[in-house]
Amino acid sequence: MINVLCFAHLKEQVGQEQLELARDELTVKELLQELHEQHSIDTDSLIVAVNEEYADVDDVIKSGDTVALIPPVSGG
Amino acid sequence: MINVLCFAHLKEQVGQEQLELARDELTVKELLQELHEQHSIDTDSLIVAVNEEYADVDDVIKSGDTVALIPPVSGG
Amino acid sequence: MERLFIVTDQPISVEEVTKKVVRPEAGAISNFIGTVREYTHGRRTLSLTYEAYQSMAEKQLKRIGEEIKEKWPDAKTAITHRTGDLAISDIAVVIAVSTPHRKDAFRASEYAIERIKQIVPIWKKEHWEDGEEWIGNQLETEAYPEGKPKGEEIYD
Amino acid sequence: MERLFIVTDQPISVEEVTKKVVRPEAGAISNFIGTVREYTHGRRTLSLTYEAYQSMAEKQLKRIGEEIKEKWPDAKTAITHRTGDLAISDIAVVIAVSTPHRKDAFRASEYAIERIKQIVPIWKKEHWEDGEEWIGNQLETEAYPEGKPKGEEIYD
Repeated sequence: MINVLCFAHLKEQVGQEQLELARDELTVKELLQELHEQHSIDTDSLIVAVNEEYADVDDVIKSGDTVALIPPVSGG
Repeated sequence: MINVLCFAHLKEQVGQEQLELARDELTVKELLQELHEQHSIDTDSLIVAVNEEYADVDDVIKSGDTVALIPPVSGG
Repeated sequence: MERLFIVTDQPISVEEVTKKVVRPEAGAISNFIGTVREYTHGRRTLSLTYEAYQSMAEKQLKRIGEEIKEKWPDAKTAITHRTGDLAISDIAVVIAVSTPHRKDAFRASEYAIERIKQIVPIWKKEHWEDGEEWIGNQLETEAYPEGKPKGEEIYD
Repeated sequence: MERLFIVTDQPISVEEVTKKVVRPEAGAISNFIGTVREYTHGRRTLSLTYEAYQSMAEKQLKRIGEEIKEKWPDAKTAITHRTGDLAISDIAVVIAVSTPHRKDAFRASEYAIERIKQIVPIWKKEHWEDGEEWIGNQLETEAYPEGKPKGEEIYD
């Protein structure tokens, strides 16, 4: 099981802070495809963080990892 | 009578905060010459302020004006 | 251990953040303080809401401090960013950088705010008279600077 | 009427100076804080004494604020400089400039401290382990920048 954290407009769009994916292992790219298909999330401008570090498209996510969907930031 | 304010090392050198010159009118240049002769003040790097504004060498100082000798500043 | 990089929902004290970087070796401190501006491009903002991925945001702030240390080895940096609902003129972020000499302090402080807007997972929602919206990518540029994945380019 | 340009023998509060420039039109504040540094060119400073021609110094600080207003019309500036005896790490000067956007705030704040070192009649006496001296012309340049008479050149 992989937990995916949502922030900002994504949280509002998805309607919850967290999504659960019943998968043991997948790449960042596969994760985004799945989110797009299952939750209609526009993944075009998203960046993925795995365990609080920005991840590459080919990085592998495993069950138990903390994944976060990061829309373009606007702090400061 | 013209009062001349001294600051920083000048105040210590002259031994007082204020000098009095028994003059009714003179230029900045003349003032500096007089200070050099009478009080051994090194006027090379001094700037003169008259009534709290930096003055030019040919500006005329009159009795009642507030004159200040400004060594290179070092605030900040 | 003093915490130099903080994301908090409490009001920020400029004095408190500044004190963290005061030290005998430093002669200069440059603060940057971000406050909520009322008008942007002629549109009136009523209030802002900041949301953060707090644990990661604090890590990223710390990273910025490390980047500054690499570029300006004599610098010490402290940053606090606020989250939650903010009114006009409220303080959103305080950066403090101390250095021996002043030029480095200015440069490093400016570097810090630029980097915050690039790599720290904090989002701003603007509330206007006629609506509200989450703001993304304030830099108004498509390409992401280094140190952060490239967004769509990377995942295409 | 709030006093924006002050020379005082009392400790300076960063918060207090900063508050003077907070306003709805501003989104950015850049502070510069000058603190007493312990070592300069390897020589240990024990303490400093600042002396000012107070009335004229406040006028000159105000003038710097006006210069900033000319260069950055949307800026608001406040400056407080301290006089008297200061220990290591004590605050000698606090500058606060607020602007709508951050770049101007940094530029104007840096401009202010450069100008203070040029045209404001305040002098620093350094106290070392083996002596003391009034410091002149920290910029270590012979020629004086514009806005101030040219020193020896003018009077030769």
